[in-house]
Amino acid sequence: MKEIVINPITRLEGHGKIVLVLDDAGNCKKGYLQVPEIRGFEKFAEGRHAEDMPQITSRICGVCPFAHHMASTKALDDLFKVEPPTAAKKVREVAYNIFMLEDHALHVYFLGGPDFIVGPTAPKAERNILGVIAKVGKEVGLKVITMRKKLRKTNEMIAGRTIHPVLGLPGGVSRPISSGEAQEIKKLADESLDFALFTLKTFKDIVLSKKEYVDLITSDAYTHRTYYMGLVDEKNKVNFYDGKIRVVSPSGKEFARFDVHDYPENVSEHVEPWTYVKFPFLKKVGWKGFVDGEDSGIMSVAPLARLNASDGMATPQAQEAYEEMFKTLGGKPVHHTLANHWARTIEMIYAAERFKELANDPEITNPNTRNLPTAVPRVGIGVVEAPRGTLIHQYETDDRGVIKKANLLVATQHNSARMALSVDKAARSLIKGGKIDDGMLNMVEMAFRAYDPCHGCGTHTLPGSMPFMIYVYGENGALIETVKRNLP
Amino acid sequence: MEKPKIAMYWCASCGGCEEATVDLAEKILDLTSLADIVFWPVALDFKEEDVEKLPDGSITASLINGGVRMTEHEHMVKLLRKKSKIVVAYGACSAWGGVPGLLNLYGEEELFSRVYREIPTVENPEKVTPQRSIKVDDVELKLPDVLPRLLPIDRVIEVDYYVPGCPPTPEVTWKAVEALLSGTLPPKGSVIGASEKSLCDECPLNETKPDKVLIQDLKRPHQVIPDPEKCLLTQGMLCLGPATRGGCQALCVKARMPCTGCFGPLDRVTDYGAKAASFVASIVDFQDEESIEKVMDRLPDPVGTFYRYTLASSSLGGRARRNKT
Amino acid sequence: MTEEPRVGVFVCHCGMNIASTVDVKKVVEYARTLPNVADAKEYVFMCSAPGQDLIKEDVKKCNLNRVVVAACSPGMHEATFRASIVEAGLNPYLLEMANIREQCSWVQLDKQKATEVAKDLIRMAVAKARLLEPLEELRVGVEPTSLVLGGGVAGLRASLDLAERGYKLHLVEKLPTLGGKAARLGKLAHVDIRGADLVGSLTRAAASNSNIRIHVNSELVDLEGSVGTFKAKIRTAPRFVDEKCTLCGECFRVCPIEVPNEYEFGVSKRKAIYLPFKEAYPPIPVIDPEACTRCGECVKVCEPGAVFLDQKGTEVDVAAGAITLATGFEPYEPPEGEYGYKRSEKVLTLFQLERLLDEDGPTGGELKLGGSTPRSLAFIMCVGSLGTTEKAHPYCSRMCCASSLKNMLRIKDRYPETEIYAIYKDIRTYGRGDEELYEKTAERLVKYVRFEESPKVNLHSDKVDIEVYDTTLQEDLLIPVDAVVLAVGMSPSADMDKVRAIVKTGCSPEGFIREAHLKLRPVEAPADGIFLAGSVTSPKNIVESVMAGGASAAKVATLFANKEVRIEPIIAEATEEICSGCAICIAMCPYGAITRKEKGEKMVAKVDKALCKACGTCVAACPSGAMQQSGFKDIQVMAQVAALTERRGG
Amino acid sequence: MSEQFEPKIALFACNWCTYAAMDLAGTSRMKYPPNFRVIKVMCSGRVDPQFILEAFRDGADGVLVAGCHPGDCHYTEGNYKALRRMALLKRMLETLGIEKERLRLEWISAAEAARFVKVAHEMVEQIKALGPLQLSVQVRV
Repeated sequence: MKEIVINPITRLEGHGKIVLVLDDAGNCKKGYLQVPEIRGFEKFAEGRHAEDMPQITSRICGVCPFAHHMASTKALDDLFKVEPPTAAKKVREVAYNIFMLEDHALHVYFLGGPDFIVGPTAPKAERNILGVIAKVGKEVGLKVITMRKKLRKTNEMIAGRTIHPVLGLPGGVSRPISSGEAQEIKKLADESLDFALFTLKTFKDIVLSKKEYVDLITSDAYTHRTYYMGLVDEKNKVNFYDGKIRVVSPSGKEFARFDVHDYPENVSEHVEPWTYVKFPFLKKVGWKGFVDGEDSGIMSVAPLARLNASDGMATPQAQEAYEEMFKTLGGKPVHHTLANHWARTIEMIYAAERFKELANDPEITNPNTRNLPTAVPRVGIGVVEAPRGTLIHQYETDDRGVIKKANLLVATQHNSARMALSVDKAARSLIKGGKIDDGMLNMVEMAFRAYDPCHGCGTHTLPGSMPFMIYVYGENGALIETVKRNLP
Repeated sequence: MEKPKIAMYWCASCGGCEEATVDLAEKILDLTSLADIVFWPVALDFKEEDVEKLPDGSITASLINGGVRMTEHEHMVKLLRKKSKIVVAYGACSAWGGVPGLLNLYGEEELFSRVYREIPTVENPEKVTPQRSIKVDDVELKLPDVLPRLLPIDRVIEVDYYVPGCPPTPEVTWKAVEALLSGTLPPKGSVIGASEKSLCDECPLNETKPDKVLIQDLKRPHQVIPDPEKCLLTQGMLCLGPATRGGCQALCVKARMPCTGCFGPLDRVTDYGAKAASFVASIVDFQDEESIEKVMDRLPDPVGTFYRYTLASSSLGGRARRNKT
Repeated sequence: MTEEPRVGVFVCHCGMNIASTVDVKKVVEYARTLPNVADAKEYVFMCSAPGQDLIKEDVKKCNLNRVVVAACSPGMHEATFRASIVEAGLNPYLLEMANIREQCSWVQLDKQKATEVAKDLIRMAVAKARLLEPLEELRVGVEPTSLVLGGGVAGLRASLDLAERGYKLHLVEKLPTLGGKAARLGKLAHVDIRGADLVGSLTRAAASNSNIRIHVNSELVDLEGSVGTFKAKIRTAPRFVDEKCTLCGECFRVCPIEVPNEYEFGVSKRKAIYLPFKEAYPPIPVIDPEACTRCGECVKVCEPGAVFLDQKGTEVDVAAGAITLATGFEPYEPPEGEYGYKRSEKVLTLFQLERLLDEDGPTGGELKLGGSTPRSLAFIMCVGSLGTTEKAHPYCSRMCCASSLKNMLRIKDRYPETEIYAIYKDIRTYGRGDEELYEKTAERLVKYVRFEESPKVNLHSDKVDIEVYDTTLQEDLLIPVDAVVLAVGMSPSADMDKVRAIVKTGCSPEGFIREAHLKLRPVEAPADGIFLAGSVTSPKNIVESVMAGGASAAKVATLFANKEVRIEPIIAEATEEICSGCAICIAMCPYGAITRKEKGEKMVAKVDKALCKACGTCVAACPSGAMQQSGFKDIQVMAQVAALTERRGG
Repeated sequence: MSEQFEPKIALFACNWCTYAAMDLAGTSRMKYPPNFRVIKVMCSGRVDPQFILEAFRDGADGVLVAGCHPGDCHYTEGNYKALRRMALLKRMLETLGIEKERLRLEWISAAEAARFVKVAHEMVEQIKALGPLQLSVQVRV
């Protein structure tokens, strides 16, 4: 028996380390995705001022700080029992949709996208943003870079900073948007929508036009029948900022629809001794190990899951794209992990359209953006849809608003079980007869890069493919061979 | 002539510092034209051994972000030190431990029992916790060791320069890069890219201060709607700008939120939290113990407030740990 | 500081004083092992001539650039050893002392432990000495001219005592006349002269002294600089009448305007053009600009043409080395209705009574209230003092008891039949001769009623009833009298805060000016060059005010005699390259020594070297470390701390 | 160590009061425990909380800050600033795991030699009861 360790040394403290176990025939019999990192935010949150949590928890991730900032801020509204003024809610949602758009764009063009846009078989050196530029043209490439820069600058204007924002306070936001700023925002909103639509078009032209890609997307290696979870509005349309949590079964039936306050009755976390990450699952179905299907509580979140868990998009052009996707991929729910890329571009359109609606809403310049809390704090729960899925913050405090206990259900974590499945399945279906080649390994890697996992963003690599170092060990644990993947 | 070689490496960080460098946007291309980036985990890849192979001191400058949390970090920064002429602590975490340094207030055991047992949603009847090494169907799976305390990198290796911020702004980053490439550098141990003065110097509200800055009350951000035209500190908000290095151009204050100190202390300050606490206590305008204590009661978590980013680099480094004697 | 420190350690036996409990040999050997220590020596008496020579020679021989002397307390011999290293060519501030006698050998018994303490203290001293820097002593020349604010007894005494020592001074009085409150009292206790006459002797002397320049009708409006080099701006309001005036009195006659006469505490009226009182100095009438309607009648009748209705005020800048504050007090003004005050002419204050009993007063000394002389009178004491009412001050006003007793006796002399009640909380006749007054009143059958709960005064058309619980008889009394005298105390003068703001000095909890030290420096303000006379610091009677005036003059003279002020250079300074002008330090300074000055378009803190007293409070508060105190810089103290143990100090 | 624990206590003494009081204790040949290491400052208002944490880091088992009685400060109000800073620092020390008894603020006038001796005995006893601090701290390499 052999053991293969794939160590994505893009970050030594882990964020995904793969161990493949081969039987004597050299077929992969098990693949493990390990997360060997823990930073303990839940612990050191204790003793801190509750109102500081939006800024403290944003430090969990510098790529999606807005997600934690916003979930935390909403938890504070709930904790201090204070309703923000409508203007404040809209300001938050503007910033949040700008963020979703910009973060998705990062993934589509810089991270996951290159696999398709440049092509999985293309030379590694090209499988990055530069490759993308080469493929789609320089002006397009610059368009992407400048678009992203504009979006981030705008969020800096609204939220003080774009990495680790300071906007959120219980009962509102720290500053209103001036009418001057609103003008710029309007302009940007129009550009953003064009950009999002352009992105979908590019994705279609380059990916969906090629049969082999579509086959790849729909291939069994990348398919799991799991539950899907996401936030929906009262019409069961996708919403990033607020709503009820909806869960649909592998067969697409509504399994649960609950307020975030009821999450403890619906979600539990399973612990494995070989990884620091916990595995959330549907409490009412139960933990049945790393298997999919109706009887396994394993669920999935993030773009595809959100689309599966909803009845559509709240904006017209996103809705159109939504219908097209499900039509093409054979109806709801879609179980193909790689369809996340497509779903992501659809969500970009929604984010842009929603952004535009809000940008044209005169309310966003209303100077009244704060209500001061008066209630004695006790417990507060907040939820948002992070780019990488449903994100929940819960705080319990003393009368002075000092955190006694904190619980954070991080988006990527909700996917961790399904990701483990994906890696295991991909490895088992791809690695046979002890033959390991680079292409296979990229396939294995694609299996979980599609989730855009963010265990501290370990897989965000510009080259668009994660460099691997592979060690093949013999039964006795002796190193037999090492394979390097795209090292200079 | 040969281009200078630059390496960038991340320890226990959130990725914000990487995003910050990505936010250099088109400037990244300028950078690549000025220097060879020989090592940048988000961009390129090296395995430890490949770094080993480099001749000692062959890297012009290594920019390291994130604190030292796991054994691998310790090993890696030592290696980079050996291979680099200049080591730069980039960002709050590597300079002073940053926000994750707050875990130094707790022990590892407290952490594990909270995360894997106490949290109500955890369903863990067998009280399983992650193991350094465990056999799963006769394969040994290993997890890296967590150090008892998170350390700023200068507690593990010698650091030549510091770039402050959580994260450093693109402007600060670029200034620092220029300084490194120009070769005209301040004395070892200096901060580069940021200001020599505290934030007030560049804060638009500094001139609104009265002659005497005194406060009768401390207000937490959610307890007050500040007048945006007046210095936040003089309105009783705990703005740490006076104790914090400038360079960010007062981003938070412009968003009407007090400075929380992410640019850290100035050159002559050895313990940021103690210094910040000192100036705040000094301006509490009461002389009798009772009134003073009343004001202090308004701030239940002074440690988390004054040491938000610098606990790991403070005199005590965290909750006092006694030598086993 | 580029040169490598070479520290010499000199350990003193002090005969057996140190050597008997500290193993000096061991200590010296240990000192030699410390970093940067070039040489260590011991001697039986370091402070003796040979001991000092030992140091001087060693400084030269081993070219030492820092010296640590481990001996007695710096209080004893720091100056001595500083002098000797200066002779050896070193800056005096390159000396650090380790106090191993008072704080070690004399307080320890166990020789081994004492030796350990000595070693530690020396290690710490060496650690600090390494980082010592040469400092230059600051000297500021003193302008031998003084500025005295306030022309009452205290101010006059201060001025005369200084002028008689040959120093020039400006005497500034806010009112149009010198004399203050004392000039408006009737016959004084113990001495058989009127207040006006008492003060008159002082004003005449001041007026005829060429060293004194008198500015009446004038105020200090701006002050710059510090001890030795003040620049003061004095504004003089127009008087509208000049010295051509012959005091014929025609103008008073024709002036149609009448207002209450403040110089008589409102018991009489005066015209808009008036002479404050007979003995007023200067003896020139003045026009009250608020009251005057500019009708011009006075101009018409003025033969010598001394009246000028369009006269303007003037401003003059004067240089002064010292300032004496003698701005006095205000009588406590009871709120309307308190004890019936202002509700009836039968209720008057002690000061008003003084005017009525003064032969030169409005009634020529006749005690007449609304035409009739009261047959019975009640003095309510401690009005506005001892917290007797809500508005009352917590303190005792010191002069009201004696003054009331004096007046009771005057009334008894003049109207022996008058029935007098003294309703008091406490009688404090501490002054010389005052106790006799008290006994005399008893002999003259003044009835004493003691209260805790302040009495109630009920006004009736014909009489006044006083309800009071007598704590001696332990019963409620109802005392019907014809009139009530309120023995009001002293309040800080009305424009006290204005003056304090200009001279930048702190106030006591009672609102008077705070002394540098309550007991040891009672006539000096915390800020150098500011001196205090009379009731600016607390209620005082005439004797005490005069004493304070003289004392302050002595202090000013001492300052002037030295010709310059030496400033210990261990003062604070802000490094402009680091200071962000955050202003935290400014409120820390009790001396107003720190200001924010614009440097370019940026602000930085600036310390006035002459004002800084070297407490270092601003340094500990300075959030950026820009502010540092010479001789006690952060790095210097930190080095001393780090050397607590050998862990890092070794 | 076999011998009985002798705590080391850093004493920040105001030049005008406590330092003088200690000299007086000396000239009056009073006796007190050998545990104090004096660092003279001109005023308790000069004592920067940084000094105190540094002292604990560098091996002090306790820190005593001593200044003039309220109202008697040689510099009128430096001691009040010390009072404010110590009040806040004490709270921080508790979170940082250092017993608050290890930091003590006392008002001791120049005349109160006996009072100093009393405080000295008290504090040494308290700290002996608490035992050594002996922090393990990483310093910059």
